[in-house]
Amino acid sequence: MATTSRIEVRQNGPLAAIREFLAKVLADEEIASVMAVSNVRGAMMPTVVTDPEKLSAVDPFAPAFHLNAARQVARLTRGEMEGHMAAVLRPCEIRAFTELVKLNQGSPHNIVLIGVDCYGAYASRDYHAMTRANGSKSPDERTLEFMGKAPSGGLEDPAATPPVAQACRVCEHPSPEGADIILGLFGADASKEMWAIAKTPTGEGLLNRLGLPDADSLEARDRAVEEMAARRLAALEIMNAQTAEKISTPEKMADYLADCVNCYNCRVACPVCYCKECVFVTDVFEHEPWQYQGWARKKGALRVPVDTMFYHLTRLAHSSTACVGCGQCSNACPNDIPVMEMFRLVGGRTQAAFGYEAGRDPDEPQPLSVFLEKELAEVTGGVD
Amino acid sequence: MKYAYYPGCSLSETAKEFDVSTRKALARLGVELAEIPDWTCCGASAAEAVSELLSLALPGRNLALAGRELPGLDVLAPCSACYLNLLRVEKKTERDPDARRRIDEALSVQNLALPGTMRVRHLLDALVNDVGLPAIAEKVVSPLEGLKAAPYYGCQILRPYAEFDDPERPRTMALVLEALGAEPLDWRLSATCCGASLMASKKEAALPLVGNILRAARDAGADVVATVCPLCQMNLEAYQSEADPKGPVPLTVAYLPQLMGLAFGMDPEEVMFGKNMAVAPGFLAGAPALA
Amino acid sequence: MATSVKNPAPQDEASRNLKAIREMVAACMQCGTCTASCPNYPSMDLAPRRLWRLAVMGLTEDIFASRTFLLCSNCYACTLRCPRGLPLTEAMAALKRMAAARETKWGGRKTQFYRTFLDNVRRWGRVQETDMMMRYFLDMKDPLLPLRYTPLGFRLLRKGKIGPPHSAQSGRLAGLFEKVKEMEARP
Amino acid sequence: MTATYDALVVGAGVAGIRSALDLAGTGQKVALIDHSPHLGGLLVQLDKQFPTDNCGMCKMLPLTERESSSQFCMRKGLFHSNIDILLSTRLESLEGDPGQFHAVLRKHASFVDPTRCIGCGKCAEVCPVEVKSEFNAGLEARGAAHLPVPQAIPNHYVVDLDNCVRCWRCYDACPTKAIDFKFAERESFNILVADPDPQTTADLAEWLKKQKFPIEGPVDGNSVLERAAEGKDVRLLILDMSLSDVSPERVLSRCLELNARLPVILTGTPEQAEAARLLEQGALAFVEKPLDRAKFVPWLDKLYMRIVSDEIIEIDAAAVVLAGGFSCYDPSEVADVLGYGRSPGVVTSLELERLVSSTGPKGRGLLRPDGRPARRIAWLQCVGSRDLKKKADFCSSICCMISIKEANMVRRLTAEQEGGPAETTIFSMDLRVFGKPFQSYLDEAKASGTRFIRSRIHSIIPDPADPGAVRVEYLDDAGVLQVESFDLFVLGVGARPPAGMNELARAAGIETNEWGFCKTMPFEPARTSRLGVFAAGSFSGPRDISESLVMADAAALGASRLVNIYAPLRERRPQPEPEFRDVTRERPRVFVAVCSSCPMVESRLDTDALTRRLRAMSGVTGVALVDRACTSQGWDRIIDKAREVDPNRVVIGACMPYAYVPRLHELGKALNLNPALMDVCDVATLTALGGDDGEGTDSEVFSRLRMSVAKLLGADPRPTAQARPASPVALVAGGGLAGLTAALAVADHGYEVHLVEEREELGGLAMNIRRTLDGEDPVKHVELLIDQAGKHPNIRIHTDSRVALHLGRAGRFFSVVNTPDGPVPVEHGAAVLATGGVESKLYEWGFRVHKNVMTQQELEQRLADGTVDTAGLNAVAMIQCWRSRDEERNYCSRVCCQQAVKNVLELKRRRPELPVFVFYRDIMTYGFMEHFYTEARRTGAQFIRFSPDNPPAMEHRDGKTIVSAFDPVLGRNVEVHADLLALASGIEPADHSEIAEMFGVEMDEHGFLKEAEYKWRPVASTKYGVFVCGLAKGPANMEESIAQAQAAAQRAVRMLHEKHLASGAVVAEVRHSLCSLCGKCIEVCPYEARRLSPTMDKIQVDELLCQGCGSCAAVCPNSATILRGYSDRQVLSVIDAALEETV
Repeated sequence: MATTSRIEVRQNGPLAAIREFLAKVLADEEIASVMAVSNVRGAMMPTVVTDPEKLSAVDPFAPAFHLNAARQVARLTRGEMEGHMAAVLRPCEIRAFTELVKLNQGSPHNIVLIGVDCYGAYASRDYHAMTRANGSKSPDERTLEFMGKAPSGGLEDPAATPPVAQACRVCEHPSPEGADIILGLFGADASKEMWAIAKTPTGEGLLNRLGLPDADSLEARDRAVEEMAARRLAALEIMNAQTAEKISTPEKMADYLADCVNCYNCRVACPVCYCKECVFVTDVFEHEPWQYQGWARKKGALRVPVDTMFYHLTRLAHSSTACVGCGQCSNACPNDIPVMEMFRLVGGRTQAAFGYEAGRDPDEPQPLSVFLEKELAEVTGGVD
Repeated sequence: MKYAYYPGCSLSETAKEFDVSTRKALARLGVELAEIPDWTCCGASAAEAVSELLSLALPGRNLALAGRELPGLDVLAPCSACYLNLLRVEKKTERDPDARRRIDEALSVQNLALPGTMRVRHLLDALVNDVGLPAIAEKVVSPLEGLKAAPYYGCQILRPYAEFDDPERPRTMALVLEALGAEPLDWRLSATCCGASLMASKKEAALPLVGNILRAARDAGADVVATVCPLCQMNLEAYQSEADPKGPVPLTVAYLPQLMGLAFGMDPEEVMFGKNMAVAPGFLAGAPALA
Repeated sequence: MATSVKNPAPQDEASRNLKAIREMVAACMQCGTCTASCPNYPSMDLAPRRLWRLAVMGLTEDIFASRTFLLCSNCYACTLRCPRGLPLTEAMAALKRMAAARETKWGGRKTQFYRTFLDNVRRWGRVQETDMMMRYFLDMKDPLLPLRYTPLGFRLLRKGKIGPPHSAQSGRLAGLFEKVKEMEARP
Repeated sequence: MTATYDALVVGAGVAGIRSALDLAGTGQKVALIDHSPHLGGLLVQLDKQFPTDNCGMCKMLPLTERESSSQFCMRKGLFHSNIDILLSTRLESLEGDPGQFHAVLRKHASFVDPTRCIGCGKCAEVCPVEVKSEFNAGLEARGAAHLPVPQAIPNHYVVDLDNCVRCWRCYDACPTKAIDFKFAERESFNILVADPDPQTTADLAEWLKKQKFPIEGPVDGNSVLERAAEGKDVRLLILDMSLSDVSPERVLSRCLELNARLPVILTGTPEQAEAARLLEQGALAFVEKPLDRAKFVPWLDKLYMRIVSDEIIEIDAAAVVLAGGFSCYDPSEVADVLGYGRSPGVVTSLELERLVSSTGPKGRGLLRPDGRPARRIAWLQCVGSRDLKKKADFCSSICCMISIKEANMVRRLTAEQEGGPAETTIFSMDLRVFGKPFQSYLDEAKASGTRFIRSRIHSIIPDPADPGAVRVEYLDDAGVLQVESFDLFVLGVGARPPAGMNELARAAGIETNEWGFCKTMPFEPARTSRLGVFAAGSFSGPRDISESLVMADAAALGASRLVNIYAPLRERRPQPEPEFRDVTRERPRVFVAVCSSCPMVESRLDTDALTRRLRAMSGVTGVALVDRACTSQGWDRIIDKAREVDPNRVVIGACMPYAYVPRLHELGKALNLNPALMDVCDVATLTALGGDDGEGTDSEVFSRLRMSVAKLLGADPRPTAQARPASPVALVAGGGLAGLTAALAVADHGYEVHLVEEREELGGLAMNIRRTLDGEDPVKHVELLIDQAGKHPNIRIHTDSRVALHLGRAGRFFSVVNTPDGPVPVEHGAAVLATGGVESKLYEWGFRVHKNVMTQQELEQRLADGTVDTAGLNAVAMIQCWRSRDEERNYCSRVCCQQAVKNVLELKRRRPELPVFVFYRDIMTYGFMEHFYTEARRTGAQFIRFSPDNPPAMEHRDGKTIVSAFDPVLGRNVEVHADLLALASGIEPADHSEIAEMFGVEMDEHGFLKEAEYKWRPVASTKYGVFVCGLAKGPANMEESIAQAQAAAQRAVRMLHEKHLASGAVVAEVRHSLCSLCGKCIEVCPYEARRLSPTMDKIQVDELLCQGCGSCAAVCPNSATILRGYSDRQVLSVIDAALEETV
């Protein structure tokens, strides 16, 4: 796309610049609201902002990622809308939203996706510990501190205190490729400038109307993105190898999931788990007392809650083709089960089997909704 | 068993050995041959190329003679071309009364007319269907054991009228050879054309055909190619060095009744092997029956 | 061969004479079985399939300019295999006859062999092969031709397979030949 | 006893099955017989069909009765309560008149009791016989005891007595004593010998001692007569021709008078020629004397087995449908040079189908005879077709497409091989791709790499250089002789009348046509020469599946029309719709009945323990062991026991679930319980398969029964909703030949029909045709139809009218017809669209500019009305495929070649010497029309082939048209100066956009109305309840249009017949409260039964379209979509039950 603009950062720093930029966006006649993470009562949560004044609390660069907002965006766009909403999202949120659009859960028509170059975020637990330990710093200060440390990649070292979340350390998609406009940080000196890069005609139209100065070369950013992706892919490979070993047999997998209490938080946190009501809370799994007795009789000792493994396998079956690797499942687990690791491994392999990549392309049909005669030749032996 | 015998021109000149061996072999089988008196040329393949009526009237004359002089007998012709020419008269007049009328009109200059019914037979037909294989086997005194014989039928006894054998994959001669104790070969060119009279008129067209046949017979391991047609015999025996210059030694080519004679214990000279133009050295001495 | 055929099947005399042959092969569907079955196809200048096409279209001159039909050795393979059941070998013979008639009228030696042969039959009643070949060589007026058959001649002679003519049936067929000629001359 | 049916269908191939289903679907009782021991005819051997390259037979499932059969694959079998299937059965005679036929059937014994056979295969293992397997096209051997096809359900072994060597090993090997050669009954099989020579009797007594046949004799003629008169028990009479006191003829006739079925064997010397006459009079056989013990004894013993085991079945039927199919030409039956039978690398197309099939001969596959992979495969078309020498002056119509399909299959199968897919080459003359989707199929095959060579290979010989391969020579288009080698050479064998055609024709009293196929009547393509007897499928000529099914529907329509006329003569009791008690609020009470007579149950099962364990199951309130559940007494015992327990769920453990399922209805009535709450569980197979010692059988059987119990415990007890009957009215749009035919056919069934025609006159395009190729007068026929329609009490004709509104769904449509007299509302259950096509008129090549240029149809008319005078013509040119089969209209118009041939013949009839030139691409005179093409060629008309990239050029000069084109055979250009040029302009669809939108049906890429499925549902549109036929659906000649119209009428009648538009019990439903509307289920539904509601807030399921396949339920992540009768809970607990016994 042709349009790349420069967002000048003056002495008030990058947050002020981005708020100013979003104010311009909100002022655009087509845009009715801006959705972005804001400081709401001390917590960093997505907000839909219509009052320019309220943009002062917006902080899309905050290293906190309490929920993947794709579900909220989907809900907000499903059905009639007045005007357009500009949503500032992380790459994995955009990719999850793309999946939800394919599943008819949201609509891409009345939304402008503004993706931020994403250095990652802390796991919620770490973020809270940090805020508790460091209460004196303002949220803005914390963000700026993070923006200072992140570009070196040092926060991706597990030894960092704290490092960014495991999911972010293995995220090979730091650049929000599916956005209409990318808020470019990578390779930029955030104290001087950022970039607004239009990726779609919609983005280009909006950006042109904002009247920002043109940017120079984006070479530095391209280089930075490439380096990050390579680094993270390497980390991903190591993680996958380790996970594969951990869940290589049903027995080992049961060990892996031993701490699961069937709270289903991972499912609630998952942006692409889109069912209105999960089958695991429907009558299907309302077992009769005699059934429990029977199972207990058979095994001698029956772990309750039951169906734990079944639950995770089912979720892998249902969602691994759409998994974008945002890591919210692990983030939500009260017992620190590495759910994300399992999904990235299985999801990666299932998606590869169908030549599919979740969130890559809104026009790419989901694997199970199409039937190709020659797919899965390694399973069918190429004979149908 | 008695036939009106039509030897044809070749058998009375260049293919005397065919005539002699046929007569002797059939005599041994108790078959009587009464030569049609005063027979004349059937027109060969030339008459048809000049005059249709002549191509019917020439063989017609011989059938008329047979009908008058040897009434009731089937006409036996060993030569393929003669057989076809005579048979064509039989077939054409069967379904075309006008053809009969025209032939009769032409023959009327010699006070001849076609007989009411005609039955033209080929030597092989008579051997297999009248004499029968058991009767042939019965007369064998020196079985041609171990002799690999490639039956060569040529064309005109098989086509266009498939009277007694499969026109593409004939087998009657193989059966006779088998009855003689020889080992008939199943080879692919047993019913393909040898070039026939093209050898005289367009030699360069006929030579490759002969070459193919000789090579195929050799490849199949033949000790002898058995024929039932003077033209086939001549083409296959007389042009070996020209058609297949690479062929190592002459490949023996012999008339079927000559081989019958040998199996019936006759001396090779009795069936005129001396007239054959391609006899591999040692052929007559090789197989026990031929010793 | 000309590049284009104008008005195939013209109504001239020559092509009218082809009528019988055209009728013989009219049902041809040009499948090519005849050509592929023909042992002499490699020596032919026109594929039989194309020859029949020319006949159907009445292109007489093209047909008689070729020697394809003279190379027919009467093996009947095409007749046997033609899926339409057409009498192709007979049609070849008919072309030979037409050619012979044309040559009798306008000269030419393509069909000389057949004519010499029949002349021999007419003269002797039974074919006298030595006499026939000698005359053929003479008729062909080709000094080199006999040489091609000389070795064979010696071998035949040596084997006692050829000799002077027998005269027993000599002239026996002259009347028949005359009668046939007379009958064929009728309109 | 004589059973009474509405219709008898002879031949249970795909067409017979279709006809039977058609008739059964409109409530008629059908006897479906086939001479072979399996259903499905030729199709059991073919895995894939063109042009979809898959099987697709399941697309016919909507025609079956799903509630009672849980049927899922049509290749496996057929289950319908209105259809009685008799296999190994032949029609022996057919007496009587339409409405009251009396048929005698002979059912050949299989010697295997299907109720006992457990399919273990031990009999086949021990059978020493090796004969060619019919199923694998002779590529594999089978025993006399064998399984006819591997995939049938139920599937029993049979003994083929003709090939049996009487070693009895199978008898000994059968673990369930299912094989019965009637050894014991021999002792009561009295053989009477009437032979003056006492030695005969003595010999027979000696020879047959071992068999213990009671032999009596010698007796003289008078005593035979006495005994016959006394009714003494004689089972077989051996009658010698030398009998002197009474003539053998008299003995025979008298004996047969008294007992028509008495088997009489004649003996005598060969010279006793009168035997032949006696055979005609009813003697069974003639045996030459002296009797040869080695031959006579086995022969007599087999004869005995036939006599006591074969059944003669007599039935009454109102109508008969013959669906005898066709057989494949056997290239070995005549002398041939194609190497078939000599070179193992030469195979028939049927054999190739088997070679590439997963159930093909073991160890073969797509290999050369020497075991190397076949990489070069060629097909030769027209083997046994279009060959006067083989008495086949017809085109088999299907082989071109079959070969293309096989090439596709081969390429797909070998795609992964090193070097990519195998090379595929098809040798043909004309490529007859005349079906609507066929041209694009051919184009695709060309694009995918299959080579097409125009040549008819005459001989195939072993490759001298490579013994595993074969070599061919052919002329290429340039006239150059090519030599090529192939690893496999496939002979595209043509169609021939079915084996036994003469006997069938004689038995059915029908005439055959010149080529031995069934003769049919002009404009009545499904009618045979005998009134009341109809021809379905390929019985009257080779056809592909699509057209065979059309013919099957048309034949069924003919039969049902007849049944309908005679219905008042027959007692027809409508079955009252049963209503069952509502057990929704009851706690589940399961009753389990286990048959204790299944062959192995007693020896291998601890029945007490089983009963105990079952009783211990939660929800099980009663368990009973029942003796011989398959008999009616056994069944009564089940009912009695069940009454005691008063269950609301019933499990029956027995053999053969498919046999019991229909009987559950009975039980349902007796217990006032919905059969959906019952299940039959196969325990017989399990007991048999449990290894030789029966190890593990107990737990296997228990586990299986437990699964059934679990399934029923989770079953949804809610009664299925009752639906309203269909409106008994049909709307037919289009008043041409197809519309009129369809309207009359529906109206004859007693339903009201509204026939809507846009124009002021009925008749359509057919009124422009003067004569058909067969010489019939179409106008007269159409005028007759118009007259009949006008007088028909059930038909309302609206001319100058249009359908203005169309709403609703199958069974309940509402339309408004705008007539000159104002709008007419019509409530109707079905619609038939016969809105026709047009002869395309494209204004190029001088059409409408030069008056000597016209369409073929105009030429026909102008020849008829004299405005073209042949006397003034010097030459006529015709150009075929004018705008057909090109990018723009990529289909063959199929009628134009027929039309051209017709015009050629007419021109030549009038002026034999008139030069006529036809420029063509492929002459599409498929089927018996080939004969007319041969005729046209014979008249001397010249056919000049052109290729689409070098079409004929044209020039107009001095009132003449000069057409020039390259003649590939001549190798040069041909220039024709024609006085008249006829263009084969082809068939184009009428403008259907309005009607398509109105009726909600789709159009295909050419603008014709689209079939729901080209192959299997050829007259169904994409909307349920709306049918298409005639030119509206695609190019067709008149006979084809008529057949399609009748087929469409048949489908409509079936729809109108629905008393309740209920769907099967197993249909999907959506639990809207759980549904996230992701739409995955819509995408995966193969029957297009799902859609998003117009308000966009619900996924809707059309219960009539839904076939219960479960794809939606599988794709739905949270079971918002469920399959009625297969809830998750149910399935999970069934799995649970299955795993219970495992560790």
